[in-house]
Amino acid sequence: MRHEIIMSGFGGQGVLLMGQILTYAGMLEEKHVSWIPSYGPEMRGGTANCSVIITEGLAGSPMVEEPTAAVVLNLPSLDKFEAAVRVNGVLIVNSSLIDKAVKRQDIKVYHVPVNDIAIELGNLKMANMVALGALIAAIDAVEMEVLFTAFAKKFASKPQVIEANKAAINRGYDYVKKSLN
Amino acid sequence: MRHEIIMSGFGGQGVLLMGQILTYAGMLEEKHVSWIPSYGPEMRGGTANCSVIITEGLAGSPMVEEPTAAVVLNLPSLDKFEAAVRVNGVLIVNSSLIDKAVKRQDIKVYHVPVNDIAIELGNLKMANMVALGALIAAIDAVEMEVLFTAFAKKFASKPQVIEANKAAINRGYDYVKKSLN
Amino acid sequence: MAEVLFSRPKALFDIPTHYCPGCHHGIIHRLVAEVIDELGIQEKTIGVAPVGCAVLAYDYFNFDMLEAAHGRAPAVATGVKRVHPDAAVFTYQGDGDLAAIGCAEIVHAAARGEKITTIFVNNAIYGMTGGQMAPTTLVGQVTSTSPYGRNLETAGMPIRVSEMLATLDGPAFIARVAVNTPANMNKAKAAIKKAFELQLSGQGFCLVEVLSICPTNWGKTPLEAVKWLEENMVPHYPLGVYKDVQEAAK
Amino acid sequence: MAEVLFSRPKALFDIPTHYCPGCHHGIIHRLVAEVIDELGIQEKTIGVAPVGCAVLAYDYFNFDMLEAAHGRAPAVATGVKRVHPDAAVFTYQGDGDLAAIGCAEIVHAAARGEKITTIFVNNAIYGMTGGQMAPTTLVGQVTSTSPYGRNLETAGMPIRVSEMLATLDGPAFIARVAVNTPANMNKAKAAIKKAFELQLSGQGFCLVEVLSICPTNWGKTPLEAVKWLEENMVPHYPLGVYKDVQEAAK
Amino acid sequence: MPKPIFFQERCKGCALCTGACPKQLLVMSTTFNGKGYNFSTCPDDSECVGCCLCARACPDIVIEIHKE
Amino acid sequence: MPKPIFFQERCKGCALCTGACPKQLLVMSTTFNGKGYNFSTCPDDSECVGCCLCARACPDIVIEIHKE
Amino acid sequence: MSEKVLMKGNEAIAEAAVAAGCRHYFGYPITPQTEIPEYMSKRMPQVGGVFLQAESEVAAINMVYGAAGAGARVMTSSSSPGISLKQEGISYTAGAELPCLIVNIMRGGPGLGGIQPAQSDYFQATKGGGHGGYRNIVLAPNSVQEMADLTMLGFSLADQYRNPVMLLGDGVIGQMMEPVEIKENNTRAVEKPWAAVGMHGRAKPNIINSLYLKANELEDHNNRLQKKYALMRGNEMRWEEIHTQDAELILVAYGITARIAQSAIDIARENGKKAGLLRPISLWPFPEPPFVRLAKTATAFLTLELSAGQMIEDVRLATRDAKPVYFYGRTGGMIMSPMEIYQEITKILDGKEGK
Amino acid sequence: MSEKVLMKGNEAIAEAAVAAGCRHYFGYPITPQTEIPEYMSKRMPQVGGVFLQAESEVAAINMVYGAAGAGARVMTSSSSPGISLKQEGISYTAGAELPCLIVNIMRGGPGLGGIQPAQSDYFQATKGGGHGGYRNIVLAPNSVQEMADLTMLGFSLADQYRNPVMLLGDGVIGQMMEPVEIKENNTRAVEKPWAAVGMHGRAKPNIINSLYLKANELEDHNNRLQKKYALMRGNEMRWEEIHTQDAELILVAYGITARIAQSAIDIARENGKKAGLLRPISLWPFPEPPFVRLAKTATAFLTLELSAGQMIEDVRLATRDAKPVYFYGRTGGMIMSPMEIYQEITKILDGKEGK
Ligand SMILES: Cc1ncc(C[n+]2csc(CCOP(=O)(O)OP(=O)(O)O)c2C)c(N)n1
Ligand SMILES: Cc1ncc(C[n+]2csc(CCOP(=O)(O)OP(=O)(O)O)c2C)c(N)n1
Ligand code: SF4
Ligand code: SF4
Ligand code: SF4
Ligand code: SF4
Ligand code: SF4
Ligand code: SF4
Ligand SMILES: [Mg+2]
Ligand SMILES: [Mg+2]
Repeated sequence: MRHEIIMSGFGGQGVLLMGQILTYAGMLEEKHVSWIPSYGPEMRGGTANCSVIITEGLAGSPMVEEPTAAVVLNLPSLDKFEAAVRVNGVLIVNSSLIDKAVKRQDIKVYHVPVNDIAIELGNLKMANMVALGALIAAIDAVEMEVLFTAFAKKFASKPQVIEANKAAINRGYDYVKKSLN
Repeated sequence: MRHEIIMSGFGGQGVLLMGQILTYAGMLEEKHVSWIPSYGPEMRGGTANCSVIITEGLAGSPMVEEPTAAVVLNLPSLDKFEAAVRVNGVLIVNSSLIDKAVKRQDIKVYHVPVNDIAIELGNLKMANMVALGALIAAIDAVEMEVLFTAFAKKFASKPQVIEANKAAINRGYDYVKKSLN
Repeated sequence: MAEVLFSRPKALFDIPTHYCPGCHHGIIHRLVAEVIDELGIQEKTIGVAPVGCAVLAYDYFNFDMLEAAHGRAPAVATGVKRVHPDAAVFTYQGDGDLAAIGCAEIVHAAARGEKITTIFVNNAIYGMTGGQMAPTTLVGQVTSTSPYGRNLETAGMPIRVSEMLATLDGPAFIARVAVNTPANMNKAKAAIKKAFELQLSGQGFCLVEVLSICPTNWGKTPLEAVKWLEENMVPHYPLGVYKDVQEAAK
Repeated sequence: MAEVLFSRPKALFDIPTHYCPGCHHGIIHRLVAEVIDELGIQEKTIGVAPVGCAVLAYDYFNFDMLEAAHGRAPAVATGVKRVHPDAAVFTYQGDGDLAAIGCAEIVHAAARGEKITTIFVNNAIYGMTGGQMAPTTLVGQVTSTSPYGRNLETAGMPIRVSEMLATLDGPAFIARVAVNTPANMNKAKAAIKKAFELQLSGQGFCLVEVLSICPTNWGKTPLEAVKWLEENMVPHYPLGVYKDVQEAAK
Repeated sequence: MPKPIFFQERCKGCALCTGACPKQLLVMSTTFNGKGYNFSTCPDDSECVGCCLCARACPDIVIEIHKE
Repeated sequence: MPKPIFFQERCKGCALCTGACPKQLLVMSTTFNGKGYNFSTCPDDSECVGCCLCARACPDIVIEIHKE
Repeated sequence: MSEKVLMKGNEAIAEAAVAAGCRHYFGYPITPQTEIPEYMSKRMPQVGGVFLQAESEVAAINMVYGAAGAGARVMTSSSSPGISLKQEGISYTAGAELPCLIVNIMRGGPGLGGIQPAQSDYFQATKGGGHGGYRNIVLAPNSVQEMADLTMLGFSLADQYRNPVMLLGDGVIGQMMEPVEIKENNTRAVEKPWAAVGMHGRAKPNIINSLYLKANELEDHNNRLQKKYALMRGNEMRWEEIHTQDAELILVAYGITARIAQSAIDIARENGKKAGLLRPISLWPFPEPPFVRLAKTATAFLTLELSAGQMIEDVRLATRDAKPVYFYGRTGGMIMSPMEIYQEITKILDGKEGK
Repeated sequence: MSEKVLMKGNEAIAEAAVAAGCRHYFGYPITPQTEIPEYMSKRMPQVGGVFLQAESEVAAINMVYGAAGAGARVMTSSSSPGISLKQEGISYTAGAELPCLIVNIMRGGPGLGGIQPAQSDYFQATKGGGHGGYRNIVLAPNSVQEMADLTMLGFSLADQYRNPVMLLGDGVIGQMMEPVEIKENNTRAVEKPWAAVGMHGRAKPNIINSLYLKANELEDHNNRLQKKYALMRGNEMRWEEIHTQDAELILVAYGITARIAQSAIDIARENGKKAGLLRPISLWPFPEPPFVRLAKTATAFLTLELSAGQMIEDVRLATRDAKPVYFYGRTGGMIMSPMEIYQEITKILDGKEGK
């Protein structure tokens, strides 16, 4: 399966990092991966997003136009990417900040209150990891264990943050898995 | 006849002006004319020279490689251009400054003490005009009257210098014509 | 009916800006616009925008503008002013734009006594490109290209532009101001006003350096940033008038 | 055997220069070479030639040199010095080269406190290209691009480079000298020596501005030119030391 | 009575105005505006003296000061 | 006795040296050197004090000062 | 002003610009074009215009940008290294669609090179030495008269298309004197309602700009530019042909090289060799039609340049490589003589030269 | 350092440069390449190298000139407008034959343009945006791995030929992250006896210079340069071919466009359409041999660029116009999708498109 994922949110919500960790995990699984951010002044105060590709086949173009999955952490992101998601694709919606209804019927939508979960876990900054866990639950792009390894490698210099974030990833994962039942 | 003339001397000897006046005269006679200077740092303290073309035919290239006539006002100029003059061509040598013998046998050489003549006329600066007169005597490229007109036009703003220079041109002309007898 | 004690100046369009929360660029824009309103010169003002965070200034100001190449606003403004000697021509430039790449252009516009006004926004950093070191970055200040803090040995001391330009004969007015307090804002506005007035009366080149915050790239909240400006920038960049031909004439 | 009281310094090749009769470039070359001889640093000197009449300096100096693009000698020298921190690196630049096109490069080399020495030959004109106006041309001075005399209104006042750069923190030594009299020549040489010494002891950027004549483009004999320099240039460009960290430290 | 009028959707939540009010009347909201920012509010404008300092401190011209 | 030694072919005839000699010993030639310049000469060097000022004034290092 | 006068090519440019109503000149001295700023420094004050010696070529082109954006007819001039410095500014001027005249009187390179004539900036001028894929009209005079005439034409085309126009000369034509008639101003007067002149009652500000942060808007802008360039290609190809009709060998040369080639063709014809000259006058747009036509009748082409070979690529593209295209070039300020060219002609026509 | 890491293309360039022994970086920030100076500002102090943020791109390239002339392995990087500003300096560096690496991570233009990816500086890079007719080797990576590998290669080639090498990337490859292995330094160590390092006992000074005032000497210098360029043409052409052997249509693309083209070819092959990819890796020297060969077997070429069409000229020249060469391009930061390309392929192979 070729995963083409877009992650999008406010500048400070950590979507770029979230994408990088997923990409890192894909690399550890020896898949072909790429990550590319949107860049430029629109980042300033506006939205930030990145595209991640994880595939066993040809690397090809790193650009994602019709994502197989999208994570939208705020309203402008939903507005921007809802229509783009591929038929039968996945959309993770941050229901803590977005109360607008999703119109698409031909995709799988998961409403996850990632901010609330993160605050519950004691740190709003981990909302992105909650969302990442939720995404993995929905698309199984990488193994959870590998994801943790990726996170740990990325934060090798800050081991103290690892456990909490692992918990956040797990909480997001569980939230979606539960809703799948 | 296509006249291809080189005039050469020290920076301050006025060879560029001399060439311009000849070119101007050619223009007044409705011939095709061009004038082109050597330029660059070698002018500084070194030699200056210019190439003049006067022709009834095609203007063509303004560059002169094998002059039909050359005027050399100092020794480096003689060294530089003696060999270039076309067979049967004309060489005017400023004998006031050059006592080296000319080696070429296949060209017409006129030794004219242009500095001395100019000093005699009261102004060393007119040496170039003496040389110009000498050249015209040797090659008949333009009418003397037209040459005077050209000079007068060029110095329209300084009418007081015209007569003296006319005299200088005439002296150079006569000097060569006399030697032709 | 309600009397309006404070509202947007005419010379600024009523649209949101792209500036980060708290960024002083917005305040400085407003002060310029207020001065243009008060002088009644909107119709004959021609602005030159820089490359920097204020690159879109032409979207906000309601008068004719040109977008200059990075650092070249003074040259562009010179071209404009020589065509329209009666226009009020000004450049709006950041510290990277003016003091780094555009150093020659500002020095020479000042030296020529070019009759233009320059609003020089010194925020000690390259805002637009994401927080690199500027010629005005303070020693020890961490930026994305001085990750260990600006190093005196390898990068030298920050340039004091106003002091440097004040040694030239061309400038009519040079002042350094800040917009961190109401009192300073008043002084800033007065300086900007003078910098336009002296241009229009043909006295020469006028520059107002405005110390400004970049909360985003300083990694601070706007209120923290204002404090940092007061405690760190003002000591190195003393506020004041560095040149004033009018005062000198008195 | 004859004792030789005065002869050519080792650091200068024994060949004729292309400079015009009387041009001070020749004297300034010699002073630089004498200083290099006296400091015994010929082997570790790397010079940077400008674009200007001194463009061929590398033909005359007997040590390694680079020919820089017009105005960029300070940037080139910076590149060299950062590779060879122990070398004696200097630029030799004219007023067009340094004060016009190379304005940003000299200001920033100075501001960075780049450990190089700059010999700045101010002859108030573009010599090499045949006598155009320089940033240092005096008001009223006739040149081939100021045929009616430099116009204060349109071209501004000449820039005093030493004064301007002295406002920066990076320079260790800045002096303006002339070579018009034996006494001034001594001072000039002393300044050049100091400008090398302070570079070598790592104090920072050092610049010596040498007022110089251009008889050819000034349209004067060398002796007239020297007089013109004394009567016209020196008053606008006062000789003296503008910065000296050593003195300041005392 | 003078009072501040907020163009709430323009507010970027920088809080510069709160620091500027001599009467300390301004408070940041805990909810977000459409842009996602906490916005400035004046829960009780009865003590407003119409000094306009809040408005002048605002980089985004969010505040107008009106006087009835 | 000190005396100036001229490298005559290098002289450009600028006359700066003539102005520099405190004893006014130097005189420009009326003839030309190979480059076409009048060159500097010291017709009588007996009064030369070996101050080297002429040599230092010369942009072209035409003059050496020797002392027997 | 319609009498012939003897002028340097550089002076002819300057005087023609004055005649064309150009009242703003910004430049920086550099050999071999310094006569242009020098002339302008004399003339502009006489006609109430502005001569400004900028602190650098970079400043000069940006002053041009400002003055053009403010609605003036404006020019700058330089030579090779100085033109390199202007590349960013030229790209901005093209991007903001500002009319102006940029003169390059080429000298030898690369680097500081020398100051003698060359034609080695052809690529830079015609392909865009600056970034971003813009186009300038490039005109190549081959006489002092054309220096004047193409200057006037240049101002007209610049205004007509709102585009920079480059006059690409060489040191020879810049420095040489020939009789020239400075014609009366024959340029069109063009309204510039887009210029930044102050609003003066206009409802909306005029903005001079080349920034389009949104990719789709920048693409739209580029598409508009490309449409304009297609229009120029359709309308503004210019060339001259001499003895091409029966020619076996077509010499291709511009500027001074074309003059020399003409002399060489004279020699060739005298010797019974059928050579002709196709002289591109507009180097961009490159005049393709005559190449297409002559590729049918001629047996070969010989491109002559004072460079190591640049225009030859356009010759090959224009002829679609239908016939062999030979090359002869000199560099560094060396100039070929008619005889040298004649020898090349002989080699080719006598079949001694492989392609 | 031989484990794979996830890096941005820009970072891979920087880290590969460090691995290659580059200890001098001079640059100026500009999107989308600012990660390079930022990375260098962190790394250089760690390895005892020099990171210097210059006052401008002009200063940066001249610092490179100085450091290269002084014998260092040195680099600079910028993006389109900044590279335009470096043109004079690049010409000097080429003229003085100084080895250095110049990185251009292209963005949309002309003028200020935008900051999104583009490939519209192809002409500037390959034909010489500067004056005087020099040549740089131009390498075009299409992955983060190649960003690293071609950086190392670039330093080797620069030293080997004493010539500037340009790494020409685009915003996508600069900004994207992929796994990359920074190889151990595989560059050759080259003696630089010509460098200006101080004489230290050497008998004659070393002079770094591009000035030759005498035309014949400048021509000699140019002839030497041209000989060197011919050598590079002979030795340094690089390209990659994918599915070209049986291909009817040859897609020609470099950099990110080649990646997208590869995806399009996958789609085409799935749909039974025989498309292949010829990817030039060295843009100069342009790899002519495969074009000559494939012009015999394929029926047409399709050039794909993020520009209005620049490399297409080299494709036509390399194929000698033997087969139709089609073009598809996007500009201004817009990026074509594999589907868009596939549609072009279809149009051509189904014969719906005139050339
Ligand atoms: C020639 C060129 N070089 C570099 C850039 C990239 N650039 C854009 S803005 C900027 C610096 C902006 O900093 P500053 O002038 O201080 O303005 P601020 O954003 O801080 O207001 C730079 C380097 C560019 N656009 N053009
Ligand atoms: C980029 C560039 N612009 C212009 C020139 C032409 N040029 C050569 S020297 C010079 C000025 C020299 O004047 P200055 O620096 O004062 O030195 P001087 O000759 O007076 O000693 C100029 C403008 C050039 N070579 N390169
Ligand atoms: S980056 Fe800094 S200067 Fe730019 S808008 Fe944001 S706060 Fe203001
Ligand atoms: S032109 Fe002037 S500066 Fe140049 S060598 Fe001659 S006198 Fe000296
Ligand atoms: S106007 Fe003055 S008192 Fe009223 S809210 Fe604003 S700052 Fe406070
Ligand atoms: S200053 Fe303006 S933008 Fe900032 S919080 Fe107050 S009202 Fe909002
Ligand atoms: S050494 Fe002194 S005294 Fe002797 S000639 Fe020279 S200047 Fe005169
Ligand atoms: S100073 Fe030197 S060059 Fe000048 S006249 Fe005297 S000896 Fe000759
Ligand atoms: Mg800034
Ligand atoms: Mg000078």
